[in-house]
Amino acid sequence: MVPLSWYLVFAAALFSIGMFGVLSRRNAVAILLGIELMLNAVNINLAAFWRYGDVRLMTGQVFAIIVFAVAAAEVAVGLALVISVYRNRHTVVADEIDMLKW
Amino acid sequence: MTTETLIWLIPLPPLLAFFLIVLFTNKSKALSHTIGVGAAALSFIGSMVVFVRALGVEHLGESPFESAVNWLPTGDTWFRIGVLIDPLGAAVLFFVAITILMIFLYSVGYHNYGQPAGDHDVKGLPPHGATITDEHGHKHVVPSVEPMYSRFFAFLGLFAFGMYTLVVSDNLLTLFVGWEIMGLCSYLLIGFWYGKPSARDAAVKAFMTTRIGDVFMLLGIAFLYSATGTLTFREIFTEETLHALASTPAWFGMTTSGFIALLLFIGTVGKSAQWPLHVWLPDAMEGPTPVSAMIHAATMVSAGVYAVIRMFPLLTADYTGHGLTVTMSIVAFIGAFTALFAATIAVAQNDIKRVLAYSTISQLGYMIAALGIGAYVAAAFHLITHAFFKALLFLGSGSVIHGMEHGVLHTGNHHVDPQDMYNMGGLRKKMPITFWTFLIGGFALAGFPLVTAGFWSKDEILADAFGHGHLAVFVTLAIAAFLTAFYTMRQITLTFLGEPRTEEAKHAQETPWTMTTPLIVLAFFAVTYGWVGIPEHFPLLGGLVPNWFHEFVGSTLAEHPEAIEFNPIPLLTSIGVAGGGLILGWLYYRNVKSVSEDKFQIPLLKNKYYFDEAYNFLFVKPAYWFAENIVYKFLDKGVIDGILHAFGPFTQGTGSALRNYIDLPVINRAIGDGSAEITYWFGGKLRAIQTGRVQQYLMLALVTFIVIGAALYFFVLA
Amino acid sequence: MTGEQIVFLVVAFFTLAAGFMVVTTRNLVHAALWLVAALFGVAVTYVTLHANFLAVVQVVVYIGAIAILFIFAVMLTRRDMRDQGPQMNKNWWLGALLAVLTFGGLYFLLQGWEGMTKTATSYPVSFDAISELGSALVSPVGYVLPFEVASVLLVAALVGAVYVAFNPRNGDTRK
Amino acid sequence: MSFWNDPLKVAADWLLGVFTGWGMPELAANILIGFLGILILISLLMVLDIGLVWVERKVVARFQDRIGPNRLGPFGLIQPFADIIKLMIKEDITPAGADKVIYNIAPMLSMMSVLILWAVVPLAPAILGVDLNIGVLYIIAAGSIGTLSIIMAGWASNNKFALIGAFRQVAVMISFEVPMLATMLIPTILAGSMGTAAIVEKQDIWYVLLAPLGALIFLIAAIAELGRAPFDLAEGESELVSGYNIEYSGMKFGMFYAGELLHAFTFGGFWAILFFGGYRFFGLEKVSPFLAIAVILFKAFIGYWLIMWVRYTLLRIRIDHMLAFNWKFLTPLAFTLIMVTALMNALLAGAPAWLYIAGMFLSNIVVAWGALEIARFYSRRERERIEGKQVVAAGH
Repeated sequence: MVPLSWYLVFAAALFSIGMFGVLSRRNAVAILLGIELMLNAVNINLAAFWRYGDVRLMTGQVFAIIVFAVAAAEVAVGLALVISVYRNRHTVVADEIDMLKW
Repeated sequence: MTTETLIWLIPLPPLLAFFLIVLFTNKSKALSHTIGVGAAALSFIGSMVVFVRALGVEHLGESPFESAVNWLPTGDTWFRIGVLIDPLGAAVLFFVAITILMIFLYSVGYHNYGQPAGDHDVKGLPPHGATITDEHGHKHVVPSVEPMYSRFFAFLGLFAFGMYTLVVSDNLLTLFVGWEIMGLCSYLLIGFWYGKPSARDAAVKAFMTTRIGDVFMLLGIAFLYSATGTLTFREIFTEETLHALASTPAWFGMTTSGFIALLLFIGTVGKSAQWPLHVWLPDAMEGPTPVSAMIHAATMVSAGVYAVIRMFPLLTADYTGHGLTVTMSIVAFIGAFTALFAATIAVAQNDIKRVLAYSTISQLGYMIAALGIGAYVAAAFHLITHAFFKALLFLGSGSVIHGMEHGVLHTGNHHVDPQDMYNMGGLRKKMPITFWTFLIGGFALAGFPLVTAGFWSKDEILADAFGHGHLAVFVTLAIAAFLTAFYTMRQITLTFLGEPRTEEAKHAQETPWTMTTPLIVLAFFAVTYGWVGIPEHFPLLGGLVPNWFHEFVGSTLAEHPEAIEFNPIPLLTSIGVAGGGLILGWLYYRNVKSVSEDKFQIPLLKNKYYFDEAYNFLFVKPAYWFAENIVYKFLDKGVIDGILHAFGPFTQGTGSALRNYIDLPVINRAIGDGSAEITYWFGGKLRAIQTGRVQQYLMLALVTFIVIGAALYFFVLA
Repeated sequence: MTGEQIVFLVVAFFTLAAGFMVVTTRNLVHAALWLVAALFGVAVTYVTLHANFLAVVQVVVYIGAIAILFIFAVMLTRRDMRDQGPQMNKNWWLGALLAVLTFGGLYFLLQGWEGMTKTATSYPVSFDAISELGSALVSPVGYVLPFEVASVLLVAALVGAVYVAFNPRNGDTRK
Repeated sequence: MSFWNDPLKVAADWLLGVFTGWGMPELAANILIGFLGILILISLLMVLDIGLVWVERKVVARFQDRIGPNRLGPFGLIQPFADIIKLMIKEDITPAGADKVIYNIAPMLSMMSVLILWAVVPLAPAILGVDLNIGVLYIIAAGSIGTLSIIMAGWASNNKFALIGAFRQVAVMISFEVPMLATMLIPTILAGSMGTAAIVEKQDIWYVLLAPLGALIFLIAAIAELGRAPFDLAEGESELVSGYNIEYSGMKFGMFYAGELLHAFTFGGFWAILFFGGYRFFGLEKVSPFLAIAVILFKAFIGYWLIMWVRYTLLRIRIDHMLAFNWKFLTPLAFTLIMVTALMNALLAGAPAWLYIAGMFLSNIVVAWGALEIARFYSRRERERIEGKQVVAAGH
């Protein structure tokens, strides 16, 4: 059998990879890609805890589904923002979108 | 629906109509009057249902319809308000409902609904007529619609609410609330045409004069509440309470009950325009002619009398049957005096409405006098019959004026006063319905024997006065009755009989159905209502119809008043003065062709005994002087302004000291600028980390998070 | 090492590799496609956890909608796709350090947790997870409120996305 | 237990005996047998696919008043094989500037997305790839892989026409997935399960009788999903010169083409499964699995033929009209229909069968009628807005 720790470590690794993407990529769309990876890592954890706890308690799956909904909403709004910014500033490089500096 | 619930609901439709019209339907005339008349009709139906149910209850006096709710917490107990319909209330509700509905209906026609808007009518002035061109190209001037039509119905609705509240309330406080609402409406309606200075003055005069009475009434209510701890009628009118009140002496040789009754009575003096507070009522005729006048004749001023009738047990609490008490003497005196006094003035007035106004004062005096001598049922009876025929007369006079205005518009001569009786004459052919109904009303007022309601009620008062031995009152009232018949016949003769004295009178026209219908309805009651109260021992007629009114209204009192013995002297007197007055009036004024031929134009009477002038000199002028010299020049300018002017330099000195020595150096320099400079310095140093790049922010946040997390873990958890 | 473990290791390795490609590939379309691969890996992980519904929804929502949306967005902003400059910002080493630190911290914390080595109980044979999930989502004693909140969130996001991305210059042709 | 009654089991047992006889462990043998089954199913499908090419060409010819392939073999039956040989020996071109890996993966994914659908097609009572209890969702999931393949093909070709075609196709597919999923939920509600096998098992009454409108919406959405006329905007020969597969040639194009045909046939099959009783036909399926397979293939062919009929009869619709039609008409209608169906299903639970059927059928008709009335009202208003109010000329 696969122990729970494998899933957790796997999810933590995926989360860290996604975080690296979020922190390091210049392209705003790529940053959103990283966020998706992080959300998936969370979902793996939720599903794993559901499976390794009492399978009759559906909390893990329910929360995973709500994370799906949140992810969909986040992507829709995020990409709309990226496109809107691109239309006005002709760039999607996160470093160049720095109008809010001092 | 239980009768009690229905009673609660009766006053509400007009109030609702008021708010609906004011808030929403002000723009639409048709909608406004539909709502107004509809509300009045709803209340009318409710009242009639209550009345009919009240008739069906035996011993209604002992177990009336009543219902009360807690209203104000007063320490451990509650002040309760509620509704009460006993026989008196039912009888009053009957005539109030009818007359109010009639007012509403009549107003539709009186304000020329359906006519075009005036050529140069403005809000606040009566309509001046509109020019229309017919299909032949001829121009006509026709009556124009009232510019503030909707507002009028709103006011009437509020008035009706006040009146119904007063009638159905079971305690003095809500009665007083209704009373004051009507006072406000009276003010608003007298000043309805606020563009006219005379109307403005009359409104203020009416409001101020009645306010005097109301203050005393409020005092009486307060005294009563402190003495008994309740304002509910049926709790006051218990044997013990009344006895306790009657046996406690107060000031001026009066008992507590008598003193309270006197205070409450002063309220009535103001509301019912009794001498010496009668001066506002004739001026109130400045309002829209028949309608507000009718409020000031049939319903609202009757409310004053109603209040006294209501408080009758209190008034007579210390009355043993032998010799009037001080309070009752005052009441009787004022009533009788007013009856005679107003009647004499009425003889010399030429304005058709003013004659009726003084006649109203006189008739109200009749009722007050009757109450003063303890004739409870007679007063109530006369109250109701008077309401019917006086409403009829006022509406009739409004109809006459309306017809005359038609003539004025026709000739275009606006200098002719359509209210002056010497400009009329011969109108019976032009306005037959108005004439016949006015004749019925006039005869009822004069007390034309046997057929009119006024005869029976007036006769009962006279019989009571004579029967109980109050001869002075009896004689005074008899003379007043003679004068009443005389000036009534004078009015009828001058207005309707003979030949038209002016061009305008020739072109007068009958008024529309909305105005004549109320006349006919009221004329019916002006004749028939008398028959419900024919004394049982009356020759021939007595016993034909049972004396229902006496039985029914009399049962309101705990002690059932006995019908007095029949005596031919008051009857003959009554017939004599009525007939004599009528015949003399006709004989004399038949031949009078103009004002100069009228021998009764005595300056003293013409000028109402100079009461206005006297009040002006005694109260108004001193008040102006006091306001100008004492309050304004001395108190306001000298004392208060002086203090204020002293404040200025003082404050300025203090202020500049504070500014120079505290504000500028300490607060401004050190605290204000100092904190800003410190913030600025820090900002300059710290802004380097505000790069505007989200990823750097996130990195910073994560670094902080990891550092703090690690520190917490190692130092706290481990 | 059992078959399940081998399958898991293969899938996990594949997923992590795909994830790594997502964050390092220069070409953004490739990155998005690698994301699809990684998401597939996650879907397979769900299957190994007996969460079939989640797996299929993962494919429908993530691959069918979100990944496609990403590819759209990349193509709509394609001027930067040809950007030949560096794909990483100047602080990428700090990001990498932080990622490693995070992973290390998480691993460290997980090591200290006693539930870590827990093994799964055998999956009940006749257990219908989907109808359980369905009733949990709409039952008043279950999660109907979070479910409704999520749907409201989705509607709000939909409206917001349309509003933000709406181009007023050539958008409304009805005028 | 004979081959006639349960062929899969008999074959599997025999193979297991053979393999273990060779000394294989049982687990490995089972896995091998599973792979063999998949291989056989796919091979059969491919053969069927070749047949479909012939069917399609013949049918379109008849619709267009032509004869169609008739030279090679009887009725031109050899023609598709000749086509395949031609495609296979054609030069395999990968355009310069194309993204080679993605360009080559795309046609495979396209074919794959169709083939994996057959995992949940119940061919006969016990003959089913895998009885997923979320079969209906699985269909959508497989469809999204098809979407992915198209956008990969369009983008990797490095061609503007291809990219535009892919964009259009993806927009359409994502949009029409919504009403499709919604109508798929109707059989789910009626059967109480998402599994395809369970839906067929429960279908004592064909669901087309209970949800005729649902069946219609599903068919429309399926045609859009397939990208066939009148919704073939991705190809649009006249505007986009074949759309996303413009750069493909040889067998790569052949895979797209075969995938499309098989996809259409597959959706004909799903239509039959969801609304026409699948393999059930008056008890025939109980006689023999082979008869059941024949029944479902027959039904699938009927659906396929209907799709072809629509394709070769109707004109292409403009993209904005099509998306507006989906979002403003089909999607709300589908959602309304779900709610009405669920409500009626709950209300009529326990009612006699005839009342149940009549109630469901009538509620569908009412919903359809109402939707058409609303659509007519808006279209009339739109027409008046554009053309001005038309005054009906009085007769002279």
